[in-house]
Amino acid sequence: MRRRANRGLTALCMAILLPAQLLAQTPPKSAASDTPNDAGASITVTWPRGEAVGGTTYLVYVAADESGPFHLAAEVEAPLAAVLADDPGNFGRGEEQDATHYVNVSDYALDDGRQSLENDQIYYVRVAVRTDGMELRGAITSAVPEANLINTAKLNNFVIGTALSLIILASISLARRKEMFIRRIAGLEAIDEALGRATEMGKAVMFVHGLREMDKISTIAAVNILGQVARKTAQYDTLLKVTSYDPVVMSVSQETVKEAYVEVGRPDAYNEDNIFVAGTDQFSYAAAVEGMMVRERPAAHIMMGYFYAESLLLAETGSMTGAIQIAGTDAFTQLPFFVTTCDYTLMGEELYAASAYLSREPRMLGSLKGQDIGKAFLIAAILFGSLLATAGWPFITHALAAH
Amino acid sequence: MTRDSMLFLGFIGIFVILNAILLVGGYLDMSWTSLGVITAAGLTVSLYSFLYRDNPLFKLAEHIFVGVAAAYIFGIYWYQSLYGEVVVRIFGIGDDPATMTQRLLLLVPSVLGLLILTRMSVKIGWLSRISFAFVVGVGAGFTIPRYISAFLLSQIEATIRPITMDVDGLNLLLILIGVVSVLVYFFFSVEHRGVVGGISKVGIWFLMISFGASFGYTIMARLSLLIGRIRFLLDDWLHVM
Amino acid sequence: MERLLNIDRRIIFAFVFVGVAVPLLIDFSFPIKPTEPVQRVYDEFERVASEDDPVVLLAFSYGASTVPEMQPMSLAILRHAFSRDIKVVAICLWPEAPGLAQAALDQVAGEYGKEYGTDYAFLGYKPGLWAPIINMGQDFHDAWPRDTQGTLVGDIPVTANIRNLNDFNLVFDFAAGDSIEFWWIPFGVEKYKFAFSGGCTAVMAPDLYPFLQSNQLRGMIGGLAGAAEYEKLVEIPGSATAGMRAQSIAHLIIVAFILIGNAAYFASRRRGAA
Amino acid sequence: MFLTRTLPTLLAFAFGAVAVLIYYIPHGVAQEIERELSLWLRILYAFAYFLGLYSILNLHWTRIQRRQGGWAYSGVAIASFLVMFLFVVYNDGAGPFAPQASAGGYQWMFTYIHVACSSTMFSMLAFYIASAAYRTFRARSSDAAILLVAAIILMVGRVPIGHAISDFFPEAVAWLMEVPNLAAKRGIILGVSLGAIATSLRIIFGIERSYLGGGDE
Repeated sequence: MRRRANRGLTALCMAILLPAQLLAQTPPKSAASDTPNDAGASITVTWPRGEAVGGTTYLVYVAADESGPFHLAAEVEAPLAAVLADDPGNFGRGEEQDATHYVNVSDYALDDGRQSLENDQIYYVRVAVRTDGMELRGAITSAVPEANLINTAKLNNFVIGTALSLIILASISLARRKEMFIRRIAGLEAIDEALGRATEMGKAVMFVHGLREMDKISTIAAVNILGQVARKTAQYDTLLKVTSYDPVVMSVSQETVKEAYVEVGRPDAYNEDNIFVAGTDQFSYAAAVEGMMVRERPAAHIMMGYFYAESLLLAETGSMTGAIQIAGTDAFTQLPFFVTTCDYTLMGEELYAASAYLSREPRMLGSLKGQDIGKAFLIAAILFGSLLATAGWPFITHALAAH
Repeated sequence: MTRDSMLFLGFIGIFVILNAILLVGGYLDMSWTSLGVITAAGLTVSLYSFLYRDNPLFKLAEHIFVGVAAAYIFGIYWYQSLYGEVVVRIFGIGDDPATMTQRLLLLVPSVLGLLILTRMSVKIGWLSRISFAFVVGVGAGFTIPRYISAFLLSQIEATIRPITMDVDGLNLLLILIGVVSVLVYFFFSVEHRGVVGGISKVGIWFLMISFGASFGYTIMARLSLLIGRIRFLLDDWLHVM
Repeated sequence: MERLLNIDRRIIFAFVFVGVAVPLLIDFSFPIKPTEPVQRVYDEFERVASEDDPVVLLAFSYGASTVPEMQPMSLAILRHAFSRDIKVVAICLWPEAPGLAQAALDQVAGEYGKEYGTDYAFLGYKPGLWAPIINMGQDFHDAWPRDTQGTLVGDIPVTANIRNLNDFNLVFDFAAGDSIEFWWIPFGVEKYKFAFSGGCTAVMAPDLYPFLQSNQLRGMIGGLAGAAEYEKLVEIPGSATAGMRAQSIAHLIIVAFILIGNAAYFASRRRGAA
Repeated sequence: MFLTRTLPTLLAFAFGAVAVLIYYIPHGVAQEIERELSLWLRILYAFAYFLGLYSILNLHWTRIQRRQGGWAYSGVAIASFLVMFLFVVYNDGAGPFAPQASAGGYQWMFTYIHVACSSTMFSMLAFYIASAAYRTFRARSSDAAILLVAAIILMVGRVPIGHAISDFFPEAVAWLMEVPNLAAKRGIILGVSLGAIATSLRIIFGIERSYLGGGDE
């Protein structure tokens, strides 16, 4: 919308400043170059913007030899012809970009089909303008298509990625040397309390994984919390059952629980069969876990990870059994149900913070700190960006554009 | 006999009688389709019996479903991926046009895939770590730049627009306040007291409205599913609609 | 009052059942007004219809569990596409989807006399969550070498000239999980910049509004209500439209439950305070 | 130790770093690598499915062997698996080494058992949601009150009856969704993606190794 308005404005200025009629009737002064930021086999042809009148057409001809023959590669009606400013990622923004038409040429017409351009070969280009059937051809220019090694349109992405990496890695290495502050997360004590109650009652604790795979942050946080839970159940000699949906998550959980039991000197109490995949389909998983909740009546359900629609089934059935329920998920669509059916709920990133808080692991703490710094930058960018954009200087908006 | 087992028998009796009426009345016939409808109706009602309480019928239906689902998905993976793509390509079955290079390259994920299966063994299970290193490493690598672009850059770009003195501008300002205050709520480096506490409180309000929206929408979704099942029972099975 | 709060949940269940079943049996209707996100999907398909030799990619990313919500949407979209002579390439990103997609395609292709191969193609399922999306963005034939019948995609007229995702006039995902938000947008739209719209379960709909505003998602149909609105736009009332009767009444019942429950709660709290 | 821990970590770093870098390189070779990696990834996922299948069959088989409570149901699960498996392999007469048939017993079982059970399980949530709404959805605090009001407006305004009652409802829904809901969801996405980026970094740099099983050695 804005872009169109801009272009309209520029066209208006041009109409006043330039003798547009003249432009339309003289052959366009074209230039050609390799198309930036691409895999090659394409050249970009530019020429000054003319008056956007109907009936005027630009024609781009390409030849492999300076003496021809020239083949038609592109044909655009003047009002529809793109200007460089339409692609700010590759060509930038500005008055000059607004006043220059361009077309990317990757092939040209032959009698029988189309011929693609090839890398590292010189091509000759001439742009013609056709008005009322009369065609005026401009001078010949040339360009060599190349495969590019770096995408400059992604520069802002690269800079932010590098900066974030450095901040997070630096925070982690800092966290290894000194204690880092994290605000208290209400509800974490509930896990200890629940394990304590299960021990008193001599009943099991059930740890329910979400549905996501092992490389997901929520699953990793869940496994970290599981490690803590397992250390406690090993010490208290309480039965721990772990249900998972993903086989990889199951294997990782088995090793995590085993290590926890070995760590507190109770390898004998570890039983691999208590950690299993309960279902390979979302609802067969939910049904199996529900069935176990109703049949085995654990004293506590700890549901951690990423959940989908099964959350309500699990939480509602779970609350019917009277068990203490603690949930943690970054699945925000499911949070309303956990919030209304569980004794404690860790919302979104609180799940990660809790896993860091519990484990006091420098990598988790440092990472959280790094993300906090990232968030501070985002907040600053949003506030200053809006302020400047409102004042008419949208350069932060432009610098943060995704191309 | 307990009350529950009487209910159970009564339920089965009614189900049999209903189907008999439907068959005699000509609403259902002895085709595979009609048999399917009766099976599906039986399973549907059996699963709904869980609403009364957990019972053998529910467990039966549940376990039938578990088995069928596992084998169904096996079929999909086998025909559409492992056989249909991997085996056919590597062994050049039929009209497969894959070049020798393509076949050799395909051996790499196939071997890595077989290594994943070593996780079933205690002895050589560690071999699967090589495959998981690949899956997790490539996944992480693909994620970083794409999340920066699709989520950080694009979403912030859409937030920082000129704020005008009209309704749209006011809405944009509210979005701005909401985004910032929610970010502050999920800021873990400072205790939520004073100004920060106030801002994070605003963040909670925004979160609660969005949770309310999600709650309402989810209720809508579940009711839609129930409508679908009840339509099946009333229309396809009982033919009363 | 206390008793009202502690009623057996099975009484609530019975209310819900009756509230859904009775409106289905009685014939009446409410006017349906399309909302903006649904209108935007319609406009997208109309745009596609006006282009040369239009072909869309429909990705079925839902399973058996959301059939009552998603199947009416699939049918409405397919009817719109086929009625406007838009060619359709269908894929599945969810392992349970092939049977459902096949049924929808068979039904609507039959209604409009569309021919397999020239008007539409069905390529089945590939595992890997978002990995097939990157694969398709780079090389479509590499990601889906054959259709479900074993025919090479290069030999099927509708897919023969598709090189990558950019060759589709529109990509549309039917999502029951987070395939729109966490698969298509970061791993597809972000890099390849194709036109993208989606339909999703009502559960996912609120999450997608930020992407509608940033135009990373050009239109959205949310749940059965969205499907009913789409049926209204294409003027072919289907099961979604019929379901809106029951949906409306059931919503009122649940709202009433919440109000009664809260009234009882506040009354007992006031008594407790006094 | 090298084979079980160091090698996988090095591989994760190498593959992760390559996957990041090729994003910024438009050169054809880089794009080919990206295509090949995505192809490998989706094929690996197909193999990984068998771990899940093995686990679920093993779970039920173990229950039967040990005569655990409800082991007969596990027998039902295995039996129904085997029946469906036979139909899968039979493939409507074509056998397992052919394209998948789109009809036959396999499709029948899918339509009348799988779809019926799966969507029924899902629809039971409508009942649980109703009871949760009645029994636990209370305006206990100002926060919960906000949630409650938003949910009620949503439920009335998003269905046709809302239009019939008053135009206020659909308009309020549109505003709620497009302004406060959008803002909160956007704040959430920003936080979530920062977290995902941080996790990915930790994996690539070998700081996060939980995917290998076990914590830090």
